Amino acid sequence: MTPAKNKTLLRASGINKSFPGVQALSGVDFDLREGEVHALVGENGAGKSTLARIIAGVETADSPKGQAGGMSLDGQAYRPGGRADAEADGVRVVMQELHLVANLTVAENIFIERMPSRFGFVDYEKLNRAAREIMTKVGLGAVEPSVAVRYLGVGQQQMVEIAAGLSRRCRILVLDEPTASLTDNEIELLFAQIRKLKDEGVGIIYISHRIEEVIDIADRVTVLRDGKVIATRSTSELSLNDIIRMMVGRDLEHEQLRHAGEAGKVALSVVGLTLGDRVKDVTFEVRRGEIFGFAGLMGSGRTEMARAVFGADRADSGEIYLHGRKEPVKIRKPRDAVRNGIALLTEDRKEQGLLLRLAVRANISLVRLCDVSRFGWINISRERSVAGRYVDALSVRCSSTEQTVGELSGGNQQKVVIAKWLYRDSAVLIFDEPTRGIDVGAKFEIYHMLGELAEKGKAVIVISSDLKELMAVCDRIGVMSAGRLVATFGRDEWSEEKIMAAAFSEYVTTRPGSKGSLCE
Amino acid sequence: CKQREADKPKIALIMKSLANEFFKTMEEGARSHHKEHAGEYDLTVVGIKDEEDVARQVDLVELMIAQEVDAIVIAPADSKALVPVCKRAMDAGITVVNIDNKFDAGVLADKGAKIPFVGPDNRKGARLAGEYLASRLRPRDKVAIIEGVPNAFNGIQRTLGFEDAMRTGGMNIVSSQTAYWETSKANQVVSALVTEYADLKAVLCANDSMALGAVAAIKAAGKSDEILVVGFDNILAVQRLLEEGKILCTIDQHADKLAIYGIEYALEMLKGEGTPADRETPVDLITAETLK
Amino acid sequence: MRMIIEKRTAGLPAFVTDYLGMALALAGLIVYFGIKADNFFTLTTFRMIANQIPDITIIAVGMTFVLIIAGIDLSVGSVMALAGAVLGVCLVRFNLPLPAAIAACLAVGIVCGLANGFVVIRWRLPAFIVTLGMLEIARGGAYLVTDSRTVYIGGPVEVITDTSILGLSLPFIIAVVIVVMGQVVLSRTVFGRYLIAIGTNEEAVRLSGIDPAPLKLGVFVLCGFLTSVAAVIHTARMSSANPNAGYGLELQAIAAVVIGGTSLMGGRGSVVSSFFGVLIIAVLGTGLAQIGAQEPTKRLITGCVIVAAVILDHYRHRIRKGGGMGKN
Amino acid sequence: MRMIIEKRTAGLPAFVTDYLGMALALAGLIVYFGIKADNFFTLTTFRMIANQIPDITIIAVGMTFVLIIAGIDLSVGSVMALAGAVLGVCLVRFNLPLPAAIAACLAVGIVCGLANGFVVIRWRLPAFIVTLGMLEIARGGAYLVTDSRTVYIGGPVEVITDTSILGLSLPFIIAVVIVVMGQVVLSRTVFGRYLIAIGTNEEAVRLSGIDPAPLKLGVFVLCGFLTSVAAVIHTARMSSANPNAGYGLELQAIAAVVIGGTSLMGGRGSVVSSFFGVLIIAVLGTGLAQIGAQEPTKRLITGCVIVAAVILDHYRHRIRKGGGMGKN
Ligand SMILES: Nc1ncnc2c1ncn2[C@@H]1O[C@H](COP(=O)(O)OP(=O)(O)OP(=O)(O)O)[C@@H](O)[C@H]1O
Ligand SMILES: Nc1ncnc2c1ncn2[C@@H]1O[C@H](COP(=O)(O)OP(=O)(O)OP(=O)(O)O)[C@@H](O)[C@H]1O
Ligand SMILES: [Mg+2]
Ligand SMILES: [Mg+2]
Repeated sequence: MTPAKNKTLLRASGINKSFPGVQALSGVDFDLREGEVHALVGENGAGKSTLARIIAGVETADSPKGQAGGMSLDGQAYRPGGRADAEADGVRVVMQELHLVANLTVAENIFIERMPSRFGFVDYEKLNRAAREIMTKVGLGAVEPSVAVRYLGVGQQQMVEIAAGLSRRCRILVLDEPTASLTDNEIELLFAQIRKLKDEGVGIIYISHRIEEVIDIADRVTVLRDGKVIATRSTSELSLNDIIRMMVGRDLEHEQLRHAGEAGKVALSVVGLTLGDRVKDVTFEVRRGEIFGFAGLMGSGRTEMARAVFGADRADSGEIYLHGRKEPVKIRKPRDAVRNGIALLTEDRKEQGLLLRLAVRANISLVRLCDVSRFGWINISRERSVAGRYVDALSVRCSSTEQTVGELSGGNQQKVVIAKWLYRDSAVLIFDEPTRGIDVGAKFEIYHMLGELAEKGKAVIVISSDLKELMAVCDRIGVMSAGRLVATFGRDEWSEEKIMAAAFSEYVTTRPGSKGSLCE
Repeated sequence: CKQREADKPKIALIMKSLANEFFKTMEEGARSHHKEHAGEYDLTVVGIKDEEDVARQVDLVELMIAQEVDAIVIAPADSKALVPVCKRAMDAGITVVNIDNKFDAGVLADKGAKIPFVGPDNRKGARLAGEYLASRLRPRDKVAIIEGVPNAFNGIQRTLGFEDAMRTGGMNIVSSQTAYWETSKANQVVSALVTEYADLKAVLCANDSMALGAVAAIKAAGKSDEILVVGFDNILAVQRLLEEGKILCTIDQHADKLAIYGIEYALEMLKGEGTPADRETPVDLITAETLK
Repeated sequence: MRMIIEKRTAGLPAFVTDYLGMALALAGLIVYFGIKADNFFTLTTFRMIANQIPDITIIAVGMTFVLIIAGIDLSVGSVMALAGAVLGVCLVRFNLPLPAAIAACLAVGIVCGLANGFVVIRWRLPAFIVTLGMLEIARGGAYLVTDSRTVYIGGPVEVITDTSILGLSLPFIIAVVIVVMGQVVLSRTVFGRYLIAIGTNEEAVRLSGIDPAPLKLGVFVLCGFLTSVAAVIHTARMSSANPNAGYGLELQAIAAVVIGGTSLMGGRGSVVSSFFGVLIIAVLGTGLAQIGAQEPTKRLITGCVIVAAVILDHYRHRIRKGGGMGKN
Repeated sequence: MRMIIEKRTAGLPAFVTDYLGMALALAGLIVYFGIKADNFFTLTTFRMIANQIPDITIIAVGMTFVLIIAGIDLSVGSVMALAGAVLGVCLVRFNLPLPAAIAACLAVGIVCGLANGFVVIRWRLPAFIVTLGMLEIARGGAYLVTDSRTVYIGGPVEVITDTSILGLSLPFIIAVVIVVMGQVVLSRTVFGRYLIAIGTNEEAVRLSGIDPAPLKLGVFVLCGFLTSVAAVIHTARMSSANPNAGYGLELQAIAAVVIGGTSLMGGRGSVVSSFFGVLIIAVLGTGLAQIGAQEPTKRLITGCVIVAAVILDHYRHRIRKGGGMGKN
């Protein structure tokens, strides 16, 4: 499978990069061959994205004097001065963080730097046609190319990014966690595209925290830890556990994930929740000490449902009861939800979860400032120690609690969001894609943490696109399809097939071409 | 004023800033005159936001042409820019009378327009105030002039009048700066001048609003007894200051009468009496004594 | 905006809903003044308004572009005065022929725009403060050039306003052409789409390999250029160059553009809507003058209409989108 | 901002680097004018400046708060005039005692702030346009209340400026107290933290279960209130209430605040820096008047200094952070 005779496309040696307070990369050697998928794995903050950004010209490596660290492309020295330079050389990147222009259409975003035009006028017909073609390939066939990107969910936005990446002729394609919010269905489509590119001789750098996926698609794997290369091996020689061991530096105890919490009284009961045509008549209950999962295809309305429960969007109808009370609670704003002990960890951390320009400390304490203040005065040292406690507990990699959150790696940003809600200590916690962009080691920590929350008697709701993850941590799984909660499975009842069948059910019965349809 | 009698002439009074006390008084004068002579003419009073809004005043003249008024009495915000549009009004058969701020003679000649001017001689008024001040000073005393908006014709005339008087008196004009007719700008400038020239003896302001700012600045510097202030316009607010001696003198151009003169002149012209000739209106020196 | 969510508009065609709020507000004003004033609802009034608005319309177009990239230009009033002053001085003092004088005038606008854009981009400074600096500088320049006196020009420049085609004055035609071109550029050209993209998410644009700097510079230059075009027209209308011209014009232009629904946060806007904004303000001013409103009343009503217009716009959006999201 | 990235400052303590750019610019101006003017570098000059700045300082504090939540308040100048007018009329026409008149004056500021905030929040409108409407409305109100005439008050109100403690005038002390309190509130209290958070990412704040509406309303009310405090001081200083007072003050206040490094995009700002901004503008104005600069020169220099100050600030940030991010 690995044609060793293939010639080397890109070679990087002795790459260093430091940020104030962190050495993100030190002496990294890396090479990529023609027609190869080369995976980069490592814990959060290991330096994967940094390496990808340097290769793609978004960032420049440090060049300590006298040292010959550098990159070569086809044997020629390669020193991109910016992303445009790299692209001129045929190097493209799909970045971890979304970088779409919300007010432009899907088609315009895909072809942004080379919109077809005549005398400066955009040729929309040609543009939309070309866009539709590529969108169909990645599974976005149901979306209109002329819809503004801001109307898409995070998952769909990520697919637009991928489509943009795939749409260009290139020799090297870097994919930084492309599948973080995709479900299996879209992942398959993506892999089909990757295989096709491989056959065309394109070299692909693939970054992911889903190790099974890496074994599936990659020819070689390079493991990074603390900015250093631990090993570069052919995937055929490695097992999943080998990779994890190299990443984390120890064996992950594979003990039972199931928590010891006993499902107690009903904590949250949602009845007939409806929001436009995105959430239709959803009814369910979550008990104290229980982890309830939501599965479904992308755009099935899970996020919308959670937002409606939390009061982030005003539901059209439906009631919410807490702790078995007879009276429904009125939740009109997120404030009401938080006051009533409901927490929502949003799927879009950058836009909805974090204050990127502020310190880690300020982000964590935000939801419970009253706890670190007296008479309205913030006790900074107490705030620091509280933040420090959570930073340690979740092993957030940051130079101090004073570091600006925007400077953290994607996974560490996600941990900060989690830390914030843990600190709030609500009775009902809704996690929307909690492990998006989080490394395996940390994933397990989060699974444990979810279990601990349940053991403490909290009601936990987890929305995830990773079915295996849901099956590993949840007590029950509800499946949503086209806005409806179509089935609920207990631990002994579910199987991957049953859940997927349920997830597709509503789309099969609805008219093809309607919103959210998966035809094509 | 919905119905308009056929024989009643319609007169438009176009002023500068209605927010300015001077024009406010002028407007009130015109309105009370109209009330007494309601049978003789119809009156529309319009003005602009501030005196820099020349374009808006041109618009207003055009508006009045569109309204088909019989006569326009105008206090132009700019002595040159308003001439062409007034010429257009005359070409449309409208009688135009210029009050307060005299149109530029060169431009009138260029346009071949003869527009009578009814109003005071600002330069003469300023000279009057300056001479009264000079009688309280000694030669070579230091004085400062606070000008109006640069480019405002009457402001320039007043500055010239002050300068005339100060030169004749042999005073030393140490600084001449604009404060845009504004109280607080004048306050800042005079504060600075009082500090820079410790032996300053007098401040001549091109209007009373600025004089108020000057008085406040001098008071803050604790020099109320040393520095004399001269204003212009005789607005209501300075009367007590005149009595208290904080302002030495000001000039009354009889704003309330000014528009009336203009309107009466326009009515005369509409009746076809006399040829358009300029008519000078009085300017009076107001001091603590004259108030009594 | 319009072209982006076309697909999502239910019922009425996008064109109608887009300008509905504006058109309603405008119609309301016209009807009101038509009833209250004797001679408002006449051709003369409309011809007069058409005469008055070309300069501010052209400036509003430039301002729309600047606001779309999340910038702002507070210097338009002063730059107009400076450019007009140069025009006047060239004609009167140096006796240059009109085309040469106009060229000099336009050059002034372009240079001011270049300076604004350069400083904003080079040092990544907020356009607000940079153009506030330019406001002072250009005003000083205008005083310097004219020696603080109005320069009367007369005939040589009046040819511009006196030319008329099919009963419409040349300035009005120029203004309409600029509005139409502006709208087309914004919604149909690559340049226009990039500007919307920059206003929405500059970082994303940069990361797409498009350098925002020359595009942004282009917008500031465009705004400066259009301001100097407005200066030519304004000077022609006044037959003279006044160094105090355009005082406070910046806020007026921004008000018109924002009433038209362009976002101050960038990424959203329409030139045609800005034109509606200009019309609303012009009709309001003329109408209030015709009914002889007192200054305090005028101020009160103008303020209320500005706020009412944007509130109305809010509901128009609501109708179109059916609520939701909207980080203003 | 300051308190948050404290830890990242290498070498010099945060306090010094924070205000270094400002202090340098200020020192530069003082030295320049000290050389150029005979009596600039004297105690009298400084006492005079201390006398003049309390009103604008207090308004700048309010503006800093508004800008921090990514708002803006263009109505401060007019509201100051209206509040001052009410004070004057209460004292002179209704013969109310000073405390009652001051209470009425402050109430006006609070009501205007409430109105601004309510409209902005209720209809999610840009503060720019709403406060522009209020600018017109309040100015109209000021004309109405005073009948477009300056109201001379004299003695009854002069007690405020005449009171002095330890050689410092009461207004100056009030201003300094407000600056210090503002800075402390912003950097040390829950309220201040929420404001910074709202300016950084309002949606994230909302989704954290904090309702931004009352906080934002509070900021607009605070700004209105501080404006009316400034109105009392301004009126006392002028011994009279002028309906034209505060004309153009909004841009001046914003300039001061932005020169002080507060971001127009929200989330970043410091009250003390705004105070430095006020000082720079005041020193510049006084200095130029003392050397008797002509109007064109004044304008040119003011413009250049504004731009230079923000460019300097840019480099200060560079020194502190060693480059990086910064969406303008
Ligand atoms: N702009 C920046 N300023 C300061 N530190 C940075 C910056 N960008 C990255 N870092 C730091 O560099 C290190 C490596 O980050 P990088 O984003 O490469 O990690 P990653 O391996 O992609 O992690 P993840 O799996 O969480 O995405 C992290 O410790 C991060 O905090
Ligand atoms: N504000 C909006 N306006 C219109 N449609 C929307 C809006 N937000 C989401 N949608 C659409 O509603 C559907 C449900 O989206 P939602 O984000 O709830 O799904 P999800 O199951 O969480 O999937 P994802 O993985 O995309 O988050 C999608 O088709 C999405 O495009
Ligand atoms: Mg990463
Ligand atoms: Mg989702």
